[in-house]
Amino acid sequence: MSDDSTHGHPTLSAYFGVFAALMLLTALTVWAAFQHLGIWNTPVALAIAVTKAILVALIFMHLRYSARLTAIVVVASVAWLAILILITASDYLTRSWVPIYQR
Amino acid sequence: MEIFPQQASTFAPHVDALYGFLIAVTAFFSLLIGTLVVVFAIRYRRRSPDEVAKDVHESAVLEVVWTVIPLGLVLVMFFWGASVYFRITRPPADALDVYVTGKQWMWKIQHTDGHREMNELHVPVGRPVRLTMASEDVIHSFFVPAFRFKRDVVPGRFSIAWFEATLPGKYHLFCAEYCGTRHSGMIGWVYAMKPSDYQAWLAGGVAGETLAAAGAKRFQEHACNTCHAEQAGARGPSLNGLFGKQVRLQGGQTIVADEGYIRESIVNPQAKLVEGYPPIMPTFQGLISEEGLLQLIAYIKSLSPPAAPGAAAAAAAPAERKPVKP
Amino acid sequence: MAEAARALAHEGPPELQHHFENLAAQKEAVSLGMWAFLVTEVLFFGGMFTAYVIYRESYRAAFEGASNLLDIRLGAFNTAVLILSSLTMALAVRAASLGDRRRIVPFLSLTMLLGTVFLGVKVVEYAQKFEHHEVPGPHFLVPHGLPPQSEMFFSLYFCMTGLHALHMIIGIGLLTWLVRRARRGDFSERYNSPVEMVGLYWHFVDIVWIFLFPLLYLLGRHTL
Amino acid sequence: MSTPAVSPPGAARAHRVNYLNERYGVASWLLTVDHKRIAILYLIGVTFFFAIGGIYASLIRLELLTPAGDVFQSETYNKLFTGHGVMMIFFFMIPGIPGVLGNFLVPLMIGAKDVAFPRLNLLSWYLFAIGGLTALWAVVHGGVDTGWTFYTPYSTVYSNSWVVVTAVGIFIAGFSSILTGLNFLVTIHTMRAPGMSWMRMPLFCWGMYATAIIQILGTPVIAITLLLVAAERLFHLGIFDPAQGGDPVLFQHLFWFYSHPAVYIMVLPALAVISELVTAFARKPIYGYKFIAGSSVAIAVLSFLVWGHHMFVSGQSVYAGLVFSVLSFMVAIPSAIKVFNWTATLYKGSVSYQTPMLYALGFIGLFTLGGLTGLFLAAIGIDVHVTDTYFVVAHFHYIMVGGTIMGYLGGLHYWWPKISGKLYPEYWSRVSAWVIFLGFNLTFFPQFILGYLGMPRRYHAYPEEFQVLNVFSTAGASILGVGYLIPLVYFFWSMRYGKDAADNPWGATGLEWQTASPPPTENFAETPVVTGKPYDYATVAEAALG
Repeated sequence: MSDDSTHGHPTLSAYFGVFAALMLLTALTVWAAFQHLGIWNTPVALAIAVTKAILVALIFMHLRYSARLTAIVVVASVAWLAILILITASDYLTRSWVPIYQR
Repeated sequence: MEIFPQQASTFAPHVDALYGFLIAVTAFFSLLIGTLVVVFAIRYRRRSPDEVAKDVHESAVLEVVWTVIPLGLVLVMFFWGASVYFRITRPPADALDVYVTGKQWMWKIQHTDGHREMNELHVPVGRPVRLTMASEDVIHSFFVPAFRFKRDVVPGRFSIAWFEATLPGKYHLFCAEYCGTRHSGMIGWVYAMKPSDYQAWLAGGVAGETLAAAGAKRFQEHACNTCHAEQAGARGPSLNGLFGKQVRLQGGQTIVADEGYIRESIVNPQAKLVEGYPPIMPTFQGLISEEGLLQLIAYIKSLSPPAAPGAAAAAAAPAERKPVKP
Repeated sequence: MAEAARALAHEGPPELQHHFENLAAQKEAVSLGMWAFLVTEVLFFGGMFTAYVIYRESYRAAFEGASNLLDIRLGAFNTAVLILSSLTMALAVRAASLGDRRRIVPFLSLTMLLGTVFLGVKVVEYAQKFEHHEVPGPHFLVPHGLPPQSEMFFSLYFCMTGLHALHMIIGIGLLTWLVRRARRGDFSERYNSPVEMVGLYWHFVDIVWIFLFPLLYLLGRHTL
Repeated sequence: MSTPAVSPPGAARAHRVNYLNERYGVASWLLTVDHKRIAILYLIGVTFFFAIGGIYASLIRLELLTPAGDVFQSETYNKLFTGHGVMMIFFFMIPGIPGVLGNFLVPLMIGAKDVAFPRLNLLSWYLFAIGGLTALWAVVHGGVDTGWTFYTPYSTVYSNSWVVVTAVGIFIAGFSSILTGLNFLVTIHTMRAPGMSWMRMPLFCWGMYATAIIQILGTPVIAITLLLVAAERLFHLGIFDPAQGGDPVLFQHLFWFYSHPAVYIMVLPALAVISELVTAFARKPIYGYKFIAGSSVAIAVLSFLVWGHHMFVSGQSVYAGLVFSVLSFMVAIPSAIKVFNWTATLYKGSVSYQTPMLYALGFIGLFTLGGLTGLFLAAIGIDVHVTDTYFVVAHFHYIMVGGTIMGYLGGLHYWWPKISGKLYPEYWSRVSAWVIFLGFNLTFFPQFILGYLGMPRRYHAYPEEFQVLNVFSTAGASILGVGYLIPLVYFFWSMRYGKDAADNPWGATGLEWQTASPPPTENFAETPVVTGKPYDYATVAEAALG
C-alpha cells in the first residue's frame, strides 16, 4: 500500500455533492414507489439503493482513495452475499421444474 | 454378520452398482497412497541424523496429471450419481398412491381405498408406489434401507417420492431425520407382498370409506363447495378435471396443478391466483389437519377424468397393469 | 538489517504500538481490520436479507399489504436524518485528518445528536406497532384484509430494524468515546485512525438503512 | 532462509528469559497480550472442552453397546449426542488448531513480534471461554436435545430444552472465531518480515490464511441464524415455523452456509500442519509448494458453494441438488492435489519416523479414506441412501478425528519443544500414536458398514442385527480413549521432568526454529530478514557444513 493512495481525500464540495445526491435519490425512490411500474418497482428501488450505497462507500468511506486490497475486500463481501442469496433463491426458483406428477 | 443390505427395490441395483464403483475407486487410491507412503518411508528412511535430502525437480506435467485424472473420475461419478438420482425423483404416472403422515413418533399411512395403518406399510411388489407425505410437527424422514429410499417429510408442505419393491419380504422402516425424544422409536415395517397376497390383504381388512369419500366430506364441512361450485359465475374456479392440468395464473404464468399447488392454494391462497378470479379466498392454515389435507387432495384427484391413468383409477384395477420400467 | 534494528529501538510516537514498525504500518493494519470486520457485518445482515428475499417472493401480497402499514413519512424522515448524520460524520473524519481540533468535537456531537433523533423516531414507530397489535407473537392480530403471513413481514421488520438500531446504539457509544478522546486532544493530523474507523462503521450502518428503507417501507405503495 | 543468529549457545539455558518465565502470577496470564501466552490459554481451554466432549462420546458408545436403549433414557441419550457435537465442534475443533498452534506460530513464522491486534486476540480467548462455559452450563446443567444442527421447527417450537442458552454460547464463541480469523488475516497481510513474500511464506500460514477467509465470511451467518432461532423461541416470530408460514428448509440453507465451510475451518489448519510435518521429516522442500498453497485457498472458496449436499433429501429442488453435487465433487480436486504432493515429497527424501511424522503419515491415510468416502456423499444417488445414517457419522469422523485431531496432535508434538522448551518421551509418544491410529480405525470403520446397512444416526436404540458392528465400534472407542490419555500424561510430565529442548531439535527450516526454545516475549532478538524460499534444506545443510 503506497502512502499517497491512503492520503487522498475528497474535497468539501464532493462531500456536499454526495449529500445532495443522496437526498435527491431518496426523494426519487419514494416517488418511484408510488408509480405503477409493473415488475420494475423493485428493481428500480434496488438500483437507487445500490447507487446510494456506492456513493457512500466511494466518497464518505474514501473507498475511491483506498488501496486495491480494500476494494478486493469490499468486492468479496458483495460476492459472498450474492452467493448466499442467489444460490438459496435458486433452490426456491427451481423447485417446481421437475414435474412430480406426470400425465 | 451381514455387511450388505438386501436389494429389494428397483433403485437398489442402480445405487449398489455405483456404490461398487466408488468402493473400487476408494480401494484403488487408498492402496496406491498407502503403498507409496510406506514404500517411500522405508526406501528413503533417514540413514544418519544429519542427512539432508536433495531437492527433486518439480514436474508441472505430474501436477496436471494428478489434477486431471481425479477431475475425470469425479465427473463420471457425478453423472452416474445424477442419473440414479433422476430415477429416484421422477415418479411414474401410473403409480399406486399412498398417503403418509409423520408425527412424533409414529407413521400414519392412508391407502386410497380407506385402509389405514400405523407404523406398517403394505405394498405390492412390481408396482411403483407413490408416497405423498406430510408432517404434523417436526421434520421426519421416511427411510427404507432395503429400498435405498429416503425422503425428508418437512412440515408445511408435501414431500412426494416413490419406489417400486421387487422382492417380497418384511423390511425396516426408519425415521432418519432426528425428530425428538423417541426418534429411535419411530420405526416400523414395510411389507412387500406378491400381487395376489396384496389383493388378499386389501380384501381382508376393514377399509371403511375411501380416502376420496373422506375428502369429499371435508370439502362440504369447510364449505369449499360454496365457491368452488360447478356452475357458471361461481366465485372460485372449478376443480373438476383440474388435477394434473396446466393452470393459467394472473400475470400469464402457468403452473401444473399438482399436490403441492393445491396444498398451497388451501393454506396460502393468495400465493398463486388463477387468472380471472379475485383474491377472496381465506386461508385455511391451521384449520385443516395434515391428514385432512391429504384427504382433500385425494378427493380433488378423484375429480379428474377417469380416462387419464390417474392414481385412483389405477388403484381400482391393479392386476391388469403391466409392470413398467421407470 | 540496520533498518530493522532501528525499528526495534522504538523511538516512535506514543500512539505506536510496540509490535508495529511505524505508524503507517499500524494504520494500514487497522484499516484492513476494520474493512474485514465490515465484511462480517455484511454477511451478518445478509442472513436476514436472504430470509427476506425468500419470504417476500412466497408471500408477495402479505408483504406488500403489511409494508403499507408502516409510516412512510417517519421512514423517509429517518432516512434523511441518517444521511445527514453520515455527512456530519464524514466532516468529522475530515476535520480529524486535517488536525482541525476545534471542529472534530462539534461534528461528532452533531452526528450523535442525529443518531439519537433517528432512534427516537424508531421508538415512536415501534410504539405504534405495539398499539396496533402488529408485533409478532401471541398478541399479534392479523391486520384487516391481509393474509396471515403479514406476521412474517413484521417478524422480519422487527429483526432487521432492531438489529440496525442496536448497531446505531453501539455507534453512539463509540461516538461518545471519540468525543472524550477528542476533547483530550488525542487526535492530530498524524494520528486519527479511531475517528476514521468509527466513521467507516457509521457509514456502513447508514448503507444498511439505505437498503432497509425501500425494502421495508416502499414495497407496496404502488398498490395503494 | 537466513536470519541473524539468535541467542548465543553458551548462555545458561535455565536463566534465559523467555515468554514463560518473564513474568509470573495468574494476572500475568489472564491479562497477557502475548500471542504465545494466549496460545497456552487456548491450549488449556480446548483441552478442557475436548475432555468434556470425550466423556460424552464414551457415554454414547456405552449406550450403543447393546441394541435396547438400556443405559440412559432416550431424552438423556439425545442430550448426550448433542452435548458431544456442540462441545467438540464449536469449542474444540473450530478454535483448536487456529487458537493454539495458529496463535503461537503465525507471528513466529512470518517474523513478527505479535499478531496485528494483540488485545483483540485476548478478547477472542475471553469470548471463547465465556461462550464455552455458557454452552457448557446449558449442555450439562439443563441439557439440549436438538442435535448440534438445531434443525427447526424442532429446536424452535418442540424441543423442551436449553436451546436459547446454548445458542447464545455458540453466538459468543462465533465472535471469538471471527476475531481470530480477522487477526490472522490482517497479520499475514501486514506484518510479514522484510523479504517474506507471499511465495516464501510457510504453508502453515497459507492454511491459516485460507481458514481466516472462511471464519470471516461464514461465521456471521451462523451467528444471525442462531440469533433468529433464539428470537423465535422467545418471541414466536415464526421465521422458520411452518405453522406461521416459515420454511424449515430455509433454516437449513442458512445453517449449512456456515456449517459446511466450518468443516474446512476445522480441517484446513490440520492440512496446513501436515504440510509442515511432511517436509520437516523428509528434510526436503515440499513438492508443489504453489499447488498446496493454492489448493488451500481453492478449498476455502469452493467450500462456500457446496452446502446443499447436506440437503439432498430435504425437499430442496432437484436442480439445486445437482449443482451442489457437482460442486461438491470439485472440492475433491484440491484435496487430492495435497495428498499427491505430500506423497511426492517423501520420494527421495530423508524420512525419519519421529512421533510427529507418525501422526502425519496416519493423517494421510485417514484423510485419504475420509475424503474418498466424501465422494459417496457427493454422489447424489448414493447420498439418498446413506445420508443421516452411520455412513455419514463415519465419514465426518474420519475427517474430523482422523484428520483434524491427528493433525492437531501431530502439530502439538512437533512444536511442543518450541512451546514448552521441553522434550517429551519419544517411546511413549510413539506408542500413543499407534494406539490412537488403531483405536480410531476400529471405532469408525465399522460405522461405514453400519451406515450402508441402514442404521440411522442419532438412534438411542437400534435393531439387533446391528449389534456386532456396534460392539466393535465401542471396543475401538475404549482403545481410542486410552490413546488420548497417554499424551495428556506425558505432556504434563515433560513440563517438569522433560529434557531441555534445543532451539531446533528436528533440524527443520522456518523462522520459528531460529529463535530460542521457548521463544523470548519479543519472539526475535532482531527482526529477521528473509532471503530465500521456504523449506530450503539443501542450503541449510550447506550452511551447516560451511
